[in-house]
Amino acid sequence: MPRVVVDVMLKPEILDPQGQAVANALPRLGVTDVSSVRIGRRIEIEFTGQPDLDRAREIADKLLANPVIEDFSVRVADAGHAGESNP
Amino acid sequence: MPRVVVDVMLKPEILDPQGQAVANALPRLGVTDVSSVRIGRRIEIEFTGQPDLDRAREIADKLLANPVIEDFSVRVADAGHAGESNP
Amino acid sequence: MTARIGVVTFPGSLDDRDAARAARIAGAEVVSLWHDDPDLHGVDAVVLPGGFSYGDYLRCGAIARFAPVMGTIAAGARAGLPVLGICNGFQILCEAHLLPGALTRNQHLHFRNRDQVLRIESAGTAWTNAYQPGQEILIPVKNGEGCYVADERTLDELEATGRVVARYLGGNPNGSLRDIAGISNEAGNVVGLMPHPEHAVEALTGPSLDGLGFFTSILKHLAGVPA
Amino acid sequence: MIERSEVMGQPEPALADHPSAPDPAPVPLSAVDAVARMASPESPVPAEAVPVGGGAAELPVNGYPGGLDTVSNATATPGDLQPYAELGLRDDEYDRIRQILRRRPTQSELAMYSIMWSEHCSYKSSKVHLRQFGEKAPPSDRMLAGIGENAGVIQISEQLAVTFKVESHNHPSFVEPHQGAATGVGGIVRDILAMGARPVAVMDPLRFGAADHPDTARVLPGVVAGIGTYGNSLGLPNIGGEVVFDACYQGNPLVNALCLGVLPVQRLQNKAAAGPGNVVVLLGAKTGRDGIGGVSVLASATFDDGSAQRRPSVQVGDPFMEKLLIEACLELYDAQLVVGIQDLGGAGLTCALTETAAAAGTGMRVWLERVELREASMQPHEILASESQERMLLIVAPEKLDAVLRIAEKWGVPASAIGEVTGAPEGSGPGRLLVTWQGHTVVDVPPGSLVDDGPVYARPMREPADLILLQADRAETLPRPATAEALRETLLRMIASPNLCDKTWVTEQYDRYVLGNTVLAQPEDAGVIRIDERSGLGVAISVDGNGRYTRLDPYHGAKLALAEAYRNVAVTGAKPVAVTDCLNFGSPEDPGVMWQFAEAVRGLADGCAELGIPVTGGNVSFYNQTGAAAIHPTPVVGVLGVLDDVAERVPMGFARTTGNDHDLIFLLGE
Ligand SMILES: Nc1ncnc2c1ncn2[C@@H]1O[C@H](COP(=O)(O)OP(=O)(O)O)[C@@H](O)[C@H]1O
Repeated sequence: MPRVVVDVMLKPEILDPQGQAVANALPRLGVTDVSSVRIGRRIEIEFTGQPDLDRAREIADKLLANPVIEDFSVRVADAGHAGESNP
Repeated sequence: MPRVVVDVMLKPEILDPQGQAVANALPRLGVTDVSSVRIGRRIEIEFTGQPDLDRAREIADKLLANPVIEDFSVRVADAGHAGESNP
Repeated sequence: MTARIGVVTFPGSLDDRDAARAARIAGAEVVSLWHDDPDLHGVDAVVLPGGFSYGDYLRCGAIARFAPVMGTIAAGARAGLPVLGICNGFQILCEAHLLPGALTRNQHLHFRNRDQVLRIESAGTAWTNAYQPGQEILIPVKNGEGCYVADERTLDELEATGRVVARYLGGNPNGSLRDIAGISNEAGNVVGLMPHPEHAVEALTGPSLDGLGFFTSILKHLAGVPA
Repeated sequence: MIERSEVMGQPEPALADHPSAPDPAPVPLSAVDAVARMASPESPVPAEAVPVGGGAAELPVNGYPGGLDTVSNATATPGDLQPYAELGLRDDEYDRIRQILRRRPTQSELAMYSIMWSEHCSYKSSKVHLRQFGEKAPPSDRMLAGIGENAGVIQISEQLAVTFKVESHNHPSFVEPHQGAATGVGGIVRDILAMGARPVAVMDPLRFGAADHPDTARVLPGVVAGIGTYGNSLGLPNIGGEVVFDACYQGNPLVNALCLGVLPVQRLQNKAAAGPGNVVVLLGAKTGRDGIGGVSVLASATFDDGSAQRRPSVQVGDPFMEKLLIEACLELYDAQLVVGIQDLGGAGLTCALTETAAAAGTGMRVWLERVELREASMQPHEILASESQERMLLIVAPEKLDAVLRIAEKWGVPASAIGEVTGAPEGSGPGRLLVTWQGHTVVDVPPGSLVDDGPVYARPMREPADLILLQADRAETLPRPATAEALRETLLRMIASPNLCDKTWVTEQYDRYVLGNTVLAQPEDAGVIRIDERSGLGVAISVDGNGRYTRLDPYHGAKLALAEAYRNVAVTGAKPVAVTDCLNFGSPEDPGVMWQFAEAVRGLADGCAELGIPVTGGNVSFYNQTGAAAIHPTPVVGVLGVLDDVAERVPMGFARTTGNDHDLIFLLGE
């Protein structure tokens, strides 16, 4: 299925308390070599027809990201990536 | 900077109220060719040394994703990707 | 003639009845406005109430901004229609770019409900003229994403032009920059406020009666403006 | 062609326990274990290794196993093995089903019986004891609906009534604290909504393991955030609850949720699917594969590989949809468009269809393909068992259907007519529930057989052997602080104990102000809600329970919980009028637990008789145990009282006075 992925991240200068909370919890798991964690949104859009990057960019700009605090990037999904589960 | 990206998405059979709300709002923006929207988290982990995928996988499993309802995937960031902003 | 205040109900609005009650106690006639109806039914002022419009999914207020009623309200606001956004209403006003900045996740990551002391920093707006500048009031705050952020330049400009309407005192409940609890647009007709004045209008159910001033202010303001 | 790959192809790790999963419920070993089991990379069987009932592509729809099992197929293949034991049914229970149907059940029917005859739905171990609530209850002319309804309804003035009930969501909250607790709130809210009431407040009695145990750090914040998010998003003030820590709840936290609703007396709804010809409407969220963990065993070709295919029983809540559902239902009631209504809870459509039909003695014809699905590949038994949240079943007169669909659309709530109420076959006896799937009959049962004719057990009971020892260790024998210094130490230790410390960290995460009628809330002993703004009429509610007292003496422990809640309500100035309860216990198959249960019920029923107030509804939660170790028996009791004018309420603190006019302090009682 044609799918576009929009990644939305807080701008670097905006504080990310959630990412910070994760980063602060890491030493308790014995992880000491992480310098920063940032948490954003990954949005998968499925189109009925061809995946439309321009359309997706427009949706992202108007709705999915708030330009005051967030940056976004848009790309066509790597085939099969989204369904991929881990482990 | 060495950076690992963890994508966390709800398992396909789990309800995604967020994605649904966004999908329902799209016609208001004049977008009618989207069949589904799923919203997950994108987490960027910066390591002080080499990006460590196994380490990242462990962090994801223990802290970032709830394996009962979510799947995750882990990969090294495309160089320059994360900082890329898109107006 | 009694002032007519419209209270908008979006799907997921929660404090709409409370806002209506407060406006009524202040002496206004209340008109219910519906998200899907662009007609403002001739109201003199609008309250965007608290709640979780559209579930607050994606970002608070992000979807509500596109409701048909918001088109009319945005146009009206730019032409001087008084609009008060409380909590979710404040978030919607920011998303609609009627106010600068954004409201983000509380820094401690929790929803927080407490009785909060505020200082009214600007008594010059349509919604705060019944207060004394510098007056301290006690009203409830309750939000999960009430942390006000904007870039330094915007913050400086808000301060310099007297557009910081209210500030948290005695502890910042969400991490808002410069303890900002509420701001206004340049003209002072549009005000966004995180705490909830509509929950402090009756001795029996609120921590004080201090919230009533926002609603009496708008009546004063409207009385002073020839129709 | 039915696409089956989603059912079969994706092996799921074994599920942990769930109240509506087949009983005897397997109890998760420990926090880490349960979660680890679900996440374990080793456990899933590779997709190719799972037999899919032959090549799925060529399989005829009525192929079996693995394909669609129809009534005619079941009749033609009486000897087919069925996984009834995996679904929690005993041999004799399975035989009863075959007698009732005079054939073996279809897959769908088997799923339905296993759910409806489970402990959770049938109350098969508790029924014989719960009868006392009715038998010993004092007559009450205020009670408009009682035990057996979705929630008890109490009239509080000429025009107004209130309804309230407490329920558990313990097991899901352990597996997925946030969503488990959130959907617990969602479930009790729909019970209240189904009575015709607008939900107006919630409360949350909670029990966790030791405060300093690492798993408590996972469970507690998740549960509190889940309750907060769901309740706050619905606009329901949280007016009280409990937070109790005790190591006995380590593997079994208790998440109970209470909801209060208000209705004009004439808006009272009931669940009977009356009137043949009326339309059956499913309103609310689309149906997905939520919480079908147990019955997914039916999708397996050979039953022993079933566990590999089980799906997690976790449901994700959508409070926004629930809020819309509330507003849509209230508008439907006020426009008098509804004949009957039932919420969809633990047993999904299965429960709603059979209970509504059984309540009216009618039959029902349901076209299952008309149910709106989240995943097109769902099988009939999955649709019938799905526990997708935020759904209600409506019975509607055909000429009102359009108006109903219009209101649903106004609120943006999906609605579809999925069936029709039918009469009795030859005008005599109850009707039958007939369910088809794309033209094939998959269910043909007497609805009452699932609802009322389930098994009932008088389980063996025995006083726990260690009770005498426990009781012998009396408080009087404990050392007492003798000096001022020792007294000071004791006091400081008590103040610092998690069970006595300030609960603001929890209660701050709950909205107490929304709706503008909260007169008293945390940290008061009882919550008080104004019901009528003009007259000041209101109600007070308190929920209380003490597992340690009940462990020492279940009869008096239950009475004490009742007495505490009663006192907490009375001291606000309210007159207590009704009781709801949530009985949290270990396994009923353990005679010691069963004895505790019986004693606690007897105590609560006696206490209610003595105080002159009835139990109007509640919930039983069994199998709260880790291995052989049960939690302390924990009956949680809610008491509701009426205040003619909430302005007269008495708050807890000493009143601030000016000048020398100080209040006097009295101690009442012995
Ligand atoms: N889980 C909870 N949800 C809401 N309110 C709670 C919860 N736990 C405790 N409370 C409230 O906090 C207050 C203090 O609780 P607690 O210390 O248990 O008091 P008490 O011992 O008097 O029952 C009470 O008003 C109680 O209702």
